[in-house]
Amino acid sequence: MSEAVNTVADVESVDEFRARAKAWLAEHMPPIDPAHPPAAHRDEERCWLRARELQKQLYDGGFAGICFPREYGGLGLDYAYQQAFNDESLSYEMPLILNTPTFTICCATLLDTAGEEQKRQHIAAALRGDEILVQLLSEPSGGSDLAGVLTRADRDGDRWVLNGAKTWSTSAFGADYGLCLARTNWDVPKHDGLTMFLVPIKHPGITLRRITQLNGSTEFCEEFLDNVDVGDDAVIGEVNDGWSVASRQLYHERRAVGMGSEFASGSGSEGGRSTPVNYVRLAAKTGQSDNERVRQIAGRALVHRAVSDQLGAHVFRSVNDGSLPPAAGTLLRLFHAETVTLEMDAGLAITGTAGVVGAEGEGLETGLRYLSRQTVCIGGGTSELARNVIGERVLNFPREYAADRGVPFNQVKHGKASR
Amino acid sequence: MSEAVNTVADVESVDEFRARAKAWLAEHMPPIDPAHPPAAHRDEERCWLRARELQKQLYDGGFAGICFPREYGGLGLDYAYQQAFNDESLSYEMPLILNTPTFTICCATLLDTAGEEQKRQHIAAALRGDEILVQLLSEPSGGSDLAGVLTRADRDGDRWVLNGAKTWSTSAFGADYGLCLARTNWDVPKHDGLTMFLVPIKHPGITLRRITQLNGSTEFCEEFLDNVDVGDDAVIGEVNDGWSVASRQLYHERRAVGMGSEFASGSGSEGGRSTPVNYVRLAAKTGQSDNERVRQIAGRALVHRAVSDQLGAHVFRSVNDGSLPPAAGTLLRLFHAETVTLEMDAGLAITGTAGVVGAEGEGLETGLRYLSRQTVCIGGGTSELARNVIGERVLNFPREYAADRGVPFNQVKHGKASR
Amino acid sequence: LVPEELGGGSVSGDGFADLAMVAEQLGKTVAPGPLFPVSTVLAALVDAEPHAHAETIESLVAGESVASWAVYEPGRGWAPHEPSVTATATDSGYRIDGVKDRVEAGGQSDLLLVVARTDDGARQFLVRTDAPGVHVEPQQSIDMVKQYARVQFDGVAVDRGAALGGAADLIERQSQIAQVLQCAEVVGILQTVFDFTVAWALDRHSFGRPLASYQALKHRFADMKMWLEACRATTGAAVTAISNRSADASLSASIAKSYVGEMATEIIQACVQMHGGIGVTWEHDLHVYLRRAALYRSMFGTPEEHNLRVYALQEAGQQAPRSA
Amino acid sequence: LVPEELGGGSVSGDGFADLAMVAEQLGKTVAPGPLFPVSTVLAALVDAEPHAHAETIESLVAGESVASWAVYEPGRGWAPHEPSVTATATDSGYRIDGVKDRVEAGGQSDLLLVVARTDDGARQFLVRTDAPGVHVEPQQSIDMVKQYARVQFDGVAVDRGAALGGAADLIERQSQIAQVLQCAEVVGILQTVFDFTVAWALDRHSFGRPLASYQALKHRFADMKMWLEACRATTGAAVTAISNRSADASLSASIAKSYVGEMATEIIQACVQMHGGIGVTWEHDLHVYLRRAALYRSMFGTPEEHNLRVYALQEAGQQAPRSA
Repeated sequence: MSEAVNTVADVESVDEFRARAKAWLAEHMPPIDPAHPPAAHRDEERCWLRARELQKQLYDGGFAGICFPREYGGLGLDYAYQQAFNDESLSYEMPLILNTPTFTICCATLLDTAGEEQKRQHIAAALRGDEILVQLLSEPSGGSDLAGVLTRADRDGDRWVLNGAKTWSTSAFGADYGLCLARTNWDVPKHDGLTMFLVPIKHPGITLRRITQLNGSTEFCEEFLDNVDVGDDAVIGEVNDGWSVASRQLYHERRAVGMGSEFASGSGSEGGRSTPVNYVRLAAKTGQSDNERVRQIAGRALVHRAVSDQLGAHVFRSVNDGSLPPAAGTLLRLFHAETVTLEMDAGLAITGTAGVVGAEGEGLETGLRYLSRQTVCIGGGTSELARNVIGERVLNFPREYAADRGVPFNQVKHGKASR
Repeated sequence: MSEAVNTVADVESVDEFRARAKAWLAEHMPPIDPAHPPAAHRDEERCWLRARELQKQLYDGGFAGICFPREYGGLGLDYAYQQAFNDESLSYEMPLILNTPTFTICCATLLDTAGEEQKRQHIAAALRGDEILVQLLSEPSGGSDLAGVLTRADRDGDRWVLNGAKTWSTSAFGADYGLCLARTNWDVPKHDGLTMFLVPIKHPGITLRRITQLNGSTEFCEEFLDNVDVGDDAVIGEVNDGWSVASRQLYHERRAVGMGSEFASGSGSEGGRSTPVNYVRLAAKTGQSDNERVRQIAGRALVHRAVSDQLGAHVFRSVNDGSLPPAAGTLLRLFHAETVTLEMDAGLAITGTAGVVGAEGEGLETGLRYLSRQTVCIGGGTSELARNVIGERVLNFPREYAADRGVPFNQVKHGKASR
Repeated sequence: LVPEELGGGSVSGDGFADLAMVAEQLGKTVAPGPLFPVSTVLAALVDAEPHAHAETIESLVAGESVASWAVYEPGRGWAPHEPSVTATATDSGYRIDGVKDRVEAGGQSDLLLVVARTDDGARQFLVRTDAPGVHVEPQQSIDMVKQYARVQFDGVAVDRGAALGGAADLIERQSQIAQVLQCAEVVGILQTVFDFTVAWALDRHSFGRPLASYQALKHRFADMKMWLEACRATTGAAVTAISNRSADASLSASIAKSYVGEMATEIIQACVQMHGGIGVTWEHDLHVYLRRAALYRSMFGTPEEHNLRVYALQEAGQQAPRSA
Repeated sequence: LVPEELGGGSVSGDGFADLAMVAEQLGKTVAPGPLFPVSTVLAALVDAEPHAHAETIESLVAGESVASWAVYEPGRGWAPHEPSVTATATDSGYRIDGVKDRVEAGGQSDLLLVVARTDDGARQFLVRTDAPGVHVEPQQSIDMVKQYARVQFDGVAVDRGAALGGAADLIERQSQIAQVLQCAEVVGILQTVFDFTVAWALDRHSFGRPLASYQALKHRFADMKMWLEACRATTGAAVTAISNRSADASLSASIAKSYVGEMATEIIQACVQMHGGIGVTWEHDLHVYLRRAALYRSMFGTPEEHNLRVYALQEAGQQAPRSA
């Protein structure tokens, strides 16, 4: 990026860029009310098609990939330009659901680890709105142990043949390619025998199944890989060095959550399911507007909700000025989970019987939400994993004892269910 | 005990025994109001002198050591006799503070592990009210790791010379002998080089210092052992097999807490500091009798308090009928700590500013109590240790990884502070 | 609950304890069926005028007809003694007007025992659901098995025999029974969920170690075990108090309902957490148990409502002149 | 807070932010001294009539005299706008009657700024503690350094110039300052206690492993780190809002006071737990920090009182016509 500043920023200042972006946005992008953004449900195919259209629009206008290098289809500008664009684009419809994982995780990782030809092909395609990328990391047997991959890739002539199962891949049904971690050597410790492949999701060997969550979302998928064959051009990084690539993905993921990423374009809300509870309305609906007990519970929830936002800004600043390490993004992940838990409990306590019997809109929605309370404590790494990360990478406490460290993977113990 | 039943119970039935005890108690022991028992503060010397007097009275009346064997000064009767005596003695002043640790832990352990002569001497003396026994287990460097003892006992001719420090010994200032665990071999793993000694507390080499707790109690002591010499007759069990003896102490301690012990005589309250918070009075004093928020917080505390008692009865029954293992006594330890924590928090929240500025009796006592909240979560093994015990000995989960297992003690790592 | 001459009987000689044990068994499978509503009505009929209602009792015991307790009212919390539905005396009996809701199995019931306000205070009335003026409408709930209904009474005429005697005591006892049968079922649910989650944690490996070997998880399980045994303890104490019709049965029932209500959903959510992603999907049964426990948390008094009752009882006890 | 011409000044150009930084430094040593009471009074004098009170301001800034805010009243919670102490207009000024308590450094103060009820609502009055009719009595507190007093006013006469202008806004701003300076000091306390507890956990070994290697403890520390950063975040946000006199300064101050009040004692108690037995004795300094944090939890509004304020502000915001 510092290179980019020297070659391009001389030409146009941030303010000039901002003015040009503002004019272009007004002319080309659909305006919205930022307080009530249109819902972009990640589990609906039409939302992904819409995002592709909007991205193509940005690309054609010359505002796609502001911080991606020019040789891969971007503008090669500094973060300040992206931030200016984010400010200006707040009141326009943007392809926000492409930010994560396509741009901030997948493309960012390709930039760090892929070959020249792979970058030219895939990053450019993503910036044009032609390709959506996802991660195929987790496995049904795996839980928090991402490197404990059982999906195998075997050499067959000059091809690789992948077999296994992946799960919890967000929006895979709408995607074109997936970064898929597979085991290529079983005789070495678990991190040393992995290779990262970029596999076409539409490959006939891939069967895709949506997972229905209690909150009704079908955003996540499970994929069964049955003799999926790819060539050497699908290998990202080196064979048996796939964990380095996966580590970059995790790094970019934490960074995207914790402090924002220069590869994200637009910073509004995706809208939809995550509307916070309106306690004042809930208290009124259940006839408890004047109940001090209820008001105190709700007030406490509002306080924690506000602190969650304040912590976000604080961590962002602190990571940027170096007073907290990048892993501090995990503090936000954990605080968010704790706050949502507190809010769901508050909602249930306030609503009482109306939360369990009655009609949606009269309180029952609170009880239904409560049923998927743990979603925020599980998704994107469990709260337990988050506490490990904070303990080990923010506080530098000793790492957890791993029984599989240095042990050839084919000698590592698994549960009955995973065999 | 089953032996005892065969030799003695034939002579006198439980009912006959109960009737005789009732008559004797009425004639010889001071009556009390069981709802307001006289406080027996464990940190006051006069209370220990009083306990010795009362114990002597029991012994002279033929009611001491009901379940201890006759050859060591007891009556050799079954637990049913002790329970009958407990019922009858509820409205009389009893030497309750002798129960733990003297009878239920120390004498019970001597019974299991000591030599014939040692039992004849010390159990008998304790039953006569002539000896009070305590445990010298914990060390300033030790925390939860009781076997990590640094106190050393070195052979000098036919004597043993002890040097080191012990701490958190309850009521050592009032005692005559202490069961003191010391290291006699440093070249073997930590459990294998320990020996248990019964040392006279009044030995000139022992310097005793009271520890002042935040709640004002000075019940606990720290002891510095400086060339304390004892003979072979002070060794309980075998040399280098002291951990077996300590394990029996821990077993008896857990049992005494969890399900009551046949070696305890009398079952009333020791009175004194542990009076529960009177929320109704507290709410009235702070002008909040009609505040629903305050009433709910207090009601919840009352519920948990009641469940704590109900859990006690349930665990007692379940350990007796075998549906829970003896280690389940630890459930009570943990529940008690959690309940007291909840009660202290409730008290603080209810009292508000009156809890931090003002006068004792008008709310300030609540704030002062809160300062020593963690006492219940630390004393007698921390809550963390209790969770380990429940996880490993009640649920049979895998044991915690111990870095010192099988390692010669002189190669085990310690913190700087303990070196 | 029901004496032998009326078709009932008991295995252990303690009818309510037997019923609680059945409820605990039901919890293991989150079974459907109107055990609770029928039991609550039976308890009232047997206590009030067993012989006047002998035929109804026999038919309910035999499972030939279904009855339910209509006690909750729209927009109001748990206040069984303060109905707003009215029963107005007429020449031949009473006219009942008003609305009840959250009536379990209301749509499946032949009979409802309705708590209504009369000039003499709250009383209970047996009303047939096919009587003119009774309108039953299903209500949604978070449980997928139990069904609830809103029932409207528009000038429903019942004869004098439909009114049960001993109002306040009866309502109190029915409340205790309804609350504590729920607790017993929840104990069955908790034991089941806890057991299969323990098995999962012992089997499932992460980083070459079983989940159960991680101290943070082991400690969570230790807490859960403690809470589970405490739920069992307080429920057992309440069952005994109700069986014995002890003076503190009402207090015991509130203590159990508050504690079990507070902890049960916590335990199940902790078990969901142990299962990871699969726990928040339709692909695992966990949510079925969670739904039932969350339903029961609130029905027949939330923990907060019972905490307020426990406080009020404590307050009343302290204000009473000290006996002895 | 105080402009340069009155003897004040600021390092960073943001007087309140500087003051908050000083407060945080004080927290590290749980220092004594009347910084807060004096600051709160100064804030009022400077905002009200700086030139009328120039002499008093200079003497306070120079440390030659001590002043404190008399705002709490016996038996009442945090209600700065609703005094029961009265100020009755007289020919020459006002007569003040009533009782204030929990006045910090009341026994050490030369001047008190007294919130009193007049016919025009609440106003504030500068009262000398040596004026006839002022009776100061020390009060006990759980803190071992800070001192508090109960102050009785029996017909205390003050002249017209003792009354400050701009009553409600002024009281509101003083409240914010008092609340958030406490938060800043608590952040300093928390950082200190957390740091030495981390050092202890890394050094102290149990079973041949440092305490810090036990997952259950490591997770507790992770929570503490998160809470600590959140306390820092919310305090920082409130300091900025107060410095800028933002429209949401009052809300921000309540949010910070509630959150810091709730979490600070939890963090310190968790640190006590990490230390084991020594943590609950007089032999370790932990209790000194815990006392201060527990004191501040309640002073100038408990978390519960501020939660109620935050709710009320939210409610008012929703009822206001939506300004789009």
